[in-house]
Amino acid sequence: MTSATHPVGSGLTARIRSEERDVDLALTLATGETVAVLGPNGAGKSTLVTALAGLLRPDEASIRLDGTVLAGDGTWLPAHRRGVALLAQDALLFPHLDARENVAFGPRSAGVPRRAAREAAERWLHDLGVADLADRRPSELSGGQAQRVALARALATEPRLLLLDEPMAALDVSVAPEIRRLLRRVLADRTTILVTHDVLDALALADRVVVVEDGRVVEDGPTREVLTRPRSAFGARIAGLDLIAGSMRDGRLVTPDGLAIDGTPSEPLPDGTPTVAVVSPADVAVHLDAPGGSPRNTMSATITHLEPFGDHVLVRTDVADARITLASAAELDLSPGTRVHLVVKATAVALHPARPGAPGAS
Amino acid sequence: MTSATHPVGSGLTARIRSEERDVDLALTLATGETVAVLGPNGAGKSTLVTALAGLLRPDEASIRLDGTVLAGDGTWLPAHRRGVALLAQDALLFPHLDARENVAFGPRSAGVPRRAAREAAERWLHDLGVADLADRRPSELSGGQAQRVALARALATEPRLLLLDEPMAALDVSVAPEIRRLLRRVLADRTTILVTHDVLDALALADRVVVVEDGRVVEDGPTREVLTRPRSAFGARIAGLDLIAGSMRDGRLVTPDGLAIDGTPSEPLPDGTPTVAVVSPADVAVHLDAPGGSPRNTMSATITHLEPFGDHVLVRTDVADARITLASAAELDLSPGTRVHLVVKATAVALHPARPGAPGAS
Amino acid sequence: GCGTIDGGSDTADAEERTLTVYAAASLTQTFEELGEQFEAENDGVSVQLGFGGSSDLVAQLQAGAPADVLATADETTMTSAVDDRLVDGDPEPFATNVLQVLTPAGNPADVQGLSDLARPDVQVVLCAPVVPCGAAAQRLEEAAGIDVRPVSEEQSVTDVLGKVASGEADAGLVYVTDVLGAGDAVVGIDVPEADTAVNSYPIAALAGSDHPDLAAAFVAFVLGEQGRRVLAEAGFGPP
Amino acid sequence: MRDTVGTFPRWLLVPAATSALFIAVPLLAIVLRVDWSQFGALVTSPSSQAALWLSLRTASATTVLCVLLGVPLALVLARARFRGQSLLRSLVLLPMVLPPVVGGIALLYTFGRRGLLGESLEVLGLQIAFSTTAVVLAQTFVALPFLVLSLEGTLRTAGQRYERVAATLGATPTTVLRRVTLPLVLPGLVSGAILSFARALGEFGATITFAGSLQGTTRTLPLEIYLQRETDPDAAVALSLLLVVVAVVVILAVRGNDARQAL
Amino acid sequence: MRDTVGTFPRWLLVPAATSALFIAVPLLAIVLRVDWSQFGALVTSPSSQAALWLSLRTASATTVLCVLLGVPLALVLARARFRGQSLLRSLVLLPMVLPPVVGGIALLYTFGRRGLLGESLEVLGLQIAFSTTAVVLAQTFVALPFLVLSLEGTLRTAGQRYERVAATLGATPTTVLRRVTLPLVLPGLVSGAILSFARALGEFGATITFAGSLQGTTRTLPLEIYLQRETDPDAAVALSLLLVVVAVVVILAVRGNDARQAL
Ligand SMILES: Nc1ncnc2c1ncn2[C@@H]1O[C@H](COP(=O)(O)OP(=O)(O)OP(=O)(O)O)[C@@H](O)[C@H]1O
Ligand SMILES: Nc1ncnc2c1ncn2[C@@H]1O[C@H](COP(=O)(O)OP(=O)(O)OP(=O)(O)O)[C@@H](O)[C@H]1O
Ligand code: MOO
Ligand SMILES: [Mg+2]
Ligand SMILES: [Mg+2]
Repeated sequence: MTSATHPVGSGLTARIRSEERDVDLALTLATGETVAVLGPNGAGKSTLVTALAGLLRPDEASIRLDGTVLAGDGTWLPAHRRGVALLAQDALLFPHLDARENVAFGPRSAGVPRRAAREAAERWLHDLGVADLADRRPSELSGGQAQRVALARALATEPRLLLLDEPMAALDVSVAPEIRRLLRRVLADRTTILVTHDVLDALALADRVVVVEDGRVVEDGPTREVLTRPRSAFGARIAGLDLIAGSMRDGRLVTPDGLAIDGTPSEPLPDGTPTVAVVSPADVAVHLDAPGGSPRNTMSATITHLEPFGDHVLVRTDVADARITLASAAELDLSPGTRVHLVVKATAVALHPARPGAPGAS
Repeated sequence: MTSATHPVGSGLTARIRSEERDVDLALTLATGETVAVLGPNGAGKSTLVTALAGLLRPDEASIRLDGTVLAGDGTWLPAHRRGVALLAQDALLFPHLDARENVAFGPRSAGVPRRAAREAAERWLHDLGVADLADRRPSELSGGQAQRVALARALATEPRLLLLDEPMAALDVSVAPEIRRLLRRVLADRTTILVTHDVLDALALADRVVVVEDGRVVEDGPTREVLTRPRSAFGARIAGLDLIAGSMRDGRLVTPDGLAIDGTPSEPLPDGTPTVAVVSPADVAVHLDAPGGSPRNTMSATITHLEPFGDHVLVRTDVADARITLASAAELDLSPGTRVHLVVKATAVALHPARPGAPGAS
Repeated sequence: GCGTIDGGSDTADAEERTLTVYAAASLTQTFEELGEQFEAENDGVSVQLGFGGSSDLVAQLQAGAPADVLATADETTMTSAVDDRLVDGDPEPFATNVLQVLTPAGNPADVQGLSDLARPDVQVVLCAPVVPCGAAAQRLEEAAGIDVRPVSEEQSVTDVLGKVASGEADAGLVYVTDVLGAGDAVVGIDVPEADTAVNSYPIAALAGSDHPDLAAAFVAFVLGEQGRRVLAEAGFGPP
Repeated sequence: MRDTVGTFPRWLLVPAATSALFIAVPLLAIVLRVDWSQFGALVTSPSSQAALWLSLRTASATTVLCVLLGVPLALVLARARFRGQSLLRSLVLLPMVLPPVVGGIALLYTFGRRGLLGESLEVLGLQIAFSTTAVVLAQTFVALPFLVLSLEGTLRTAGQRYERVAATLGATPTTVLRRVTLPLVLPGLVSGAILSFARALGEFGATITFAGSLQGTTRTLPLEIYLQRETDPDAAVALSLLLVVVAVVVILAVRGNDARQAL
Repeated sequence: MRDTVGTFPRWLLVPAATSALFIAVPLLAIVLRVDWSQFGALVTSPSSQAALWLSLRTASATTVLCVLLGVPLALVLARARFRGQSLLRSLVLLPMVLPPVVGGIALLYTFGRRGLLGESLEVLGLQIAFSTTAVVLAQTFVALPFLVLSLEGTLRTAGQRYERVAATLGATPTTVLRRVTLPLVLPGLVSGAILSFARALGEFGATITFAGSLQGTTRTLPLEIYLQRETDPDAAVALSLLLVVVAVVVILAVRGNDARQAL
C-alpha cells in the first residue's frame, strides 16, 4: 500500500512461512517506514524478526530489501550480509568487551578504523544517556543499562532495516519517553520493524501498525486507523484511540479544517510541526450545550453512529469518538445526526509530533 | 510503620549494604503486606531482592523474616532454607524439564510426592492460563509464555516471602491485567516485594510503595500517599494520581463521606467490595458551576492550594486534585478557598478493588 | 620322565593348581609351547604365563607379584633377583642367544656384514646400551673394532625389529631368535664375531612360591630334553 | 525449519580437513596392512578373546569408578573457592602428564606389598597388585583426570544461574545437584565418561608395570597387542584394529544415546 | 560483596577428597622414594638435561600444532551439521583409545620411508623418521584429540547466541570467529592447550615406535626415564619427579594467566 509512494524495489517485501510454528506472515515496508508489530504472546512476532534477520531459516521465506533479494528462489543471504540489525528482549552484550567496544563492534565489522569506531560508539552511548558506562563490562551493568547499550550497538551499525523486538521491555518508565524520542529521531530515515506491547510506542514511532494473531496478520494499516478503529480482537483490547492530525500553530494543534486543539506536548513542538493529538475516547465528554469551566477543548460534532461497548456506548462522530456510560447516553438522548459538543481537557490530550509524510499526518 | 499492626517479630525487617554497588537499603514489611519497589535503572532494586533471596551476600546484611534470622550476627541462611522465592526478569526455566515439571520442582523439593506435586503444578499452570503448555519444553515457549510458567513455578513453592523483579516486563499488555488480577488474589495473604516500573502494578497490588534512588530509599509510604503526593523526583515523574477510597454500593463507589463516584471497574466488583477510584488529575476538569452533559461525576470541593507544574497548575482540593492548563486557571480565577465543582467522566475513573485493611481503603 | 608330579598331599587341590611363570618377552613363543606341554603332562595343573621385559619382571617380583618361576633374558637382572632373595636355590642357565645383523626384506642398502653398519649411508638402529641386547651389541662392536653411529638407540628388541621390518631403518642388530620369530619381513645375516657376545638365559624357582614342588618340576622340564628341543627349534643355543 | 547454525567461516574447512586427515590416514594405513585372510583366526584366538573380554570388563569398571570419584572432585573444583584450588587442579592433571609407566611405579610404591599402604592392606587380607583390581586401579589413575577436567569445564561454562533459581525454590544442595546440575551437564558427563572409557581401553604402561601381564587376569588387549608384536606383527595389527572397532562401537552407541537425549 | 557460589552439598567433600588422595598418594609415594642425596646429580646429568630440553621444545611445538589443527576441527564439529559427523567425532577420539604404540605403528605406516606418504615426502626431500619432527608428529597424533574434544565441549556449552548477535551486527563469519567465538571460549581453549601440552610431555609409546630414541634428537624425558629404569631405578624416579615438577610449573603458569584473564 504505502510502497506505492516509493520507487519500485525499494523497501521491504517479505513472506515468512513456518509449519512447525504455525506462522505465515506477509509484510511490506516502504523505505524509511516504521511499522509496529503488535500481538499476543506466541503470535509469531519474534519468529518474524529472527527470520528477517537471517537467524532462523523458515520452511519458506521470500524477503526482498531495497531491491536486494535476501531470501527466496533458493537464495538465503546470511545474517551478516543483510544489513539488518536486531535488538531483542535480551541485551546479549558481548561479555568480554566493555560497553564502548560492544557498540564499536558493528562499525569495526564494517571496516571502520578502530579509533573512528570508538568515537562513533561514544557518540551513540552519549545519545542513549549512558556515556558514563563506556568502560564497564556487561556484568557490571543493570538490566536496563545493558539494554540501552545494546540499543546503541544496534543503531551504530546504521542498518538498512532495523528490527526491535520489545526493546523497551526492560527499560524503566522514567527513561522510556527519552529513548522513544531518540528512537523517533533515528527511525525518521530508517526502515524499522518494532515489535512492541506498548501502544504508545506504536503511536510515537510507527507509521503503520500490523497486528499478528496466531501466526497470521489480522490487521495492517496506518497507525491512526488501526489504533482508532481496530478490527481485530487484540487490537480492540489495546487500542481504540482518538487521533486528530494537524500541525502546530501558536502552541496549539490546528487541523486542516481549522479546528484548534489544546493539549500537552510530549516534547517541545515548534510552530509548523506536523502533530497528532491522541485522546482516549474515555476522556471525551459529550454535552448538548457548550459548557464553561476548565476544559479547553470544545468541538462541535455530529454523531455518525452509536455502538454499544459493554456497559458503555461508543459515540462516533465526524470529529472524534467518545466513550460514555449507558446511563449518560440514555439521559442525553443521543442518536445519529444529533449535534453535540465534544469536550476534552487539554491535559487529557497528548500532542505527539507526527512524522512528515506519515499517514497519520496526511 | 505498618508492622505496628502485626505481632512483634512477624513480617520482614531487612537492611542491605554493599559498598561496591553503593547500595544501602532498609526495608520493613508486615506479614501479608505487598510492597512495590520503584526506582530508575541501576538504583539497586535487583541488588536488594537477590540479597533477600540469599543469592548475593552483601557486605552487611541483617534480615529477619517472621521471627527467623535469615542474615545478621554472623548468620547467613542459604537460599534454600529461607522460604523466599524469586522471579526475576529472565524466566530461567530449567531447560531439561517440561513446563509441568518446572512448576512441580518447588513442591517436590519440599517433599511433596511426585503425583501430588504434578497436580499442584497443573493447577498453577491453569491459574496462569498456560495449562495447555504443560508438556512443552522451555525452548518451545515464547518469552511471554515462559515468564508465565516461571511465575507459576515461583508461586507453587508457597513462599513466606515472594520477590518479583519486574515479572511482567515480558508479558504483553493484553494479558497483564489478567496476571495482575491473579497476583492480587495470591498476594492477598503473602508477604511480597514487587519490583516494577509500572505504576498500575503498584496500585493494583501494593499496600505500600518504596522508591529507591541511587541505592537509597527516598520514599516509603502507603501506595496512595506516594502515588498521589510523591516527594521524590522519580516518584513525581511516574505518579501523582488521585485515589479515592470507599466501597461499592449499587455499582458505584461510595466514600465514607457519602460521595458516590461512577467509574469503570477493572473487574466485577460486587456491592461491599472495598474499592479505590484512580483518576489522573489530568482528567479532572474544574468548573465554577455544575455543568450538564455526559460526565457522571461532579464533586463539590474546596481548593486547598494551587501548585504550578510546568505550564500547568495542580489544583489541590479537599476531595481530589486536578491538573489544568495555566490559561484555564487564569480564566477561572482560581485561588485557595474557592468552591469548585470537580468533573470527571466515569470512563476516566478506574475502579480497582482495594485490599481489605490496605491503607488505601482505610 | 622327570616331569610328572604326584604329590600325595594335594588330592583335593589337584584340579585347581596354577603355576605362574614369569618369563622375558623374547621367550613368549617358546614358553607358551612349553607351558602347554607341561599342562598336558600334569593333570590339574594350569600354567599361567606373565611376559615382560626382564627388569620389569624383577621389579614386579620385588613389589610382591605372586609367581613361582622366573626366566630372564640376561644374568644381570637375575642377579638382582637373587640379591633380593626372591629366588629359591641357584638360577640355572637354560639357553643362549647370539646377535645377527638384520635387514629389511630385499636388503635395500645392500648390507653384507657387520662392517657395513659403519657405512654413513646406512641407517642403523641398535638397542640402547643399557638394555641387554644393546650391551651385547656394544661388545660385538668392540670385538669387531668398528664404530657404528645409529640413528636411534631403541628401548627393546621389539623396537629394533619394528624399525627394520618396516624398512624405516636399513639395518640393525638383534638376537637370532628374534629374526626367526619375525618371519619374512626381515633377513638375518650371521656375524662371525657373534660368539664374543653370547647372551645367557637363566631360570629359577621362586622363594615365594605356593607350589615349590611344581615350580621345581617346571624348571626341570625346561632344562630337560623337551625344553631343549623347543628352544632349539626357536633358534636358541644350548646353555 | 531450522536455526541457521553452522555459521563458521568456510575456510576453516581446509585446516579442519587437514586435521581430520592427519588422524584418519594413519588409521587407514593400519587397515591397509591388515592381513584379512588371517584376520578372523587372529582375533578369535583364545588369548585374544580373553584379552578383549578383560579389557571390556576393566574399562567398564574403571568408567564407573571414574564417575563416582570424578564427579564430586569436578564439582568441588568448579563450585568451591578455596586456597590451593589451582594446585589441586594441577595435581589432578598430573597423571595425564606422567608417562604411564611412571604412574604404574607410583601405584606399586603405594599399593604394592612394600608400598605405603601395602602393609595395611595385607593385614586386611587384600592383595591388590597383579590382580584384576590392579588393572582397574591403574586405568582409573590415568583416566580419572579426563573425566574431572572435562566435567569441570562443562560445569564452569554452564554457570550457576539455574542452580541459584533452584535454591530459591527450596531445593537443598543435594536436590539441586541431582535434579538440576547433573541433568544440565549430562552431555558433558557422558563425554567425560567416554573419554575415561577410551583412555582405560588403551591403557598400557601403568597396567604392565602395576598389574603385570597374566592372561585372563591382567593381560588386557593393549598388553596382548604388545606381546604379539614381538613375535607376530600381523596379529598385533589385527588386534589393534579390533580395539579400534570396539572403541568406535562403544563411542557411537553412547553418543547416539546422548544425542537422542539432547533433542 | 560476593555471590554466594559454592552451594554444593557438603558431603561431596568426602568422595572428592578420596578422589584427590587417590591421585596424590601415589605421587607422594614417588617423592618418598627419591634418593635426595643423589637427586641433583641425577637430574643435571647431560643426558637428563638433553632429554628435558627436547621434551619442552617438542611439547611446545606440539601444542602450537594442536591449536592450529585442532581449533578448526573443533569448530566444524561443534557448529556444522553434516552426515557422518558423529563418525568423524569418533575418529578424532581414536588416538586416545589406541595404545600409543599402535599409534606409532600407524604413523610409521604413513610417514615412514615405505609408508603411504613416505615416497611423496622423500621426493620432496623430507625425511621424517628418526628426526625431531617425528617426535612432534607422534605427540601431535596423541595430543590432538584432547584439544579438539575439550574445545568442542566448551563451544557447545557456550552456545551461539553471541555469534548470532554478532552476525546481525554485520560481522563476517571470520570476524565472528576472531572477535566473539575465540575470546568467549578462550578459557576452554587454554585448558585444551594445557591438556595437549601435558599429554605431549608424557608421550612415550608412539614416540619410541615412530621416532626412535637418540639423545638430543628424539629421546624425550619419558624415553630417558624408561631407559634409566633398566639400570638405575633411582635415576628413573628422580627424573619422573623432574617431569612432574616441570608439568606443574607450566600448568600453574598458564592457569595463573588464565585466571587473571577470567576475572
Ligand atoms: N525455538 C522454538 N522452537 C519451536 N517453537 C517455538 C520456538 N520459539 C517459539 N516457538 C513457538 O512459535 C510460536 C511463535 O512464537 P514467537 O516467539 O514468535 O512469539 P512472539 O509473538 O514473539 O511471543 P512473545 O510476545 O511472547 O515474545 C509460539 O507458538 C511458540 O510456542
Ligand atoms: N554483577 C554486578 N557487579 C557489580 N556491579 C553491579 C552488578 N550488577 C549491578 N551492578 C551495579 O549495582 C548497581 C545497582 O544495580 P541493580 O541491578 O540492583 O539495579 P536495578 O535497580 O535492578 O536496575 P534495573 O531497573 O536496570 O534492573 C548499579 O550501579 C549497577 O551498575
Ligand atoms: O627380555 Mo628383554 O629385556 O626384552 O631383551
Ligand atoms: Mg517474542
Ligand atoms: Mg534490576
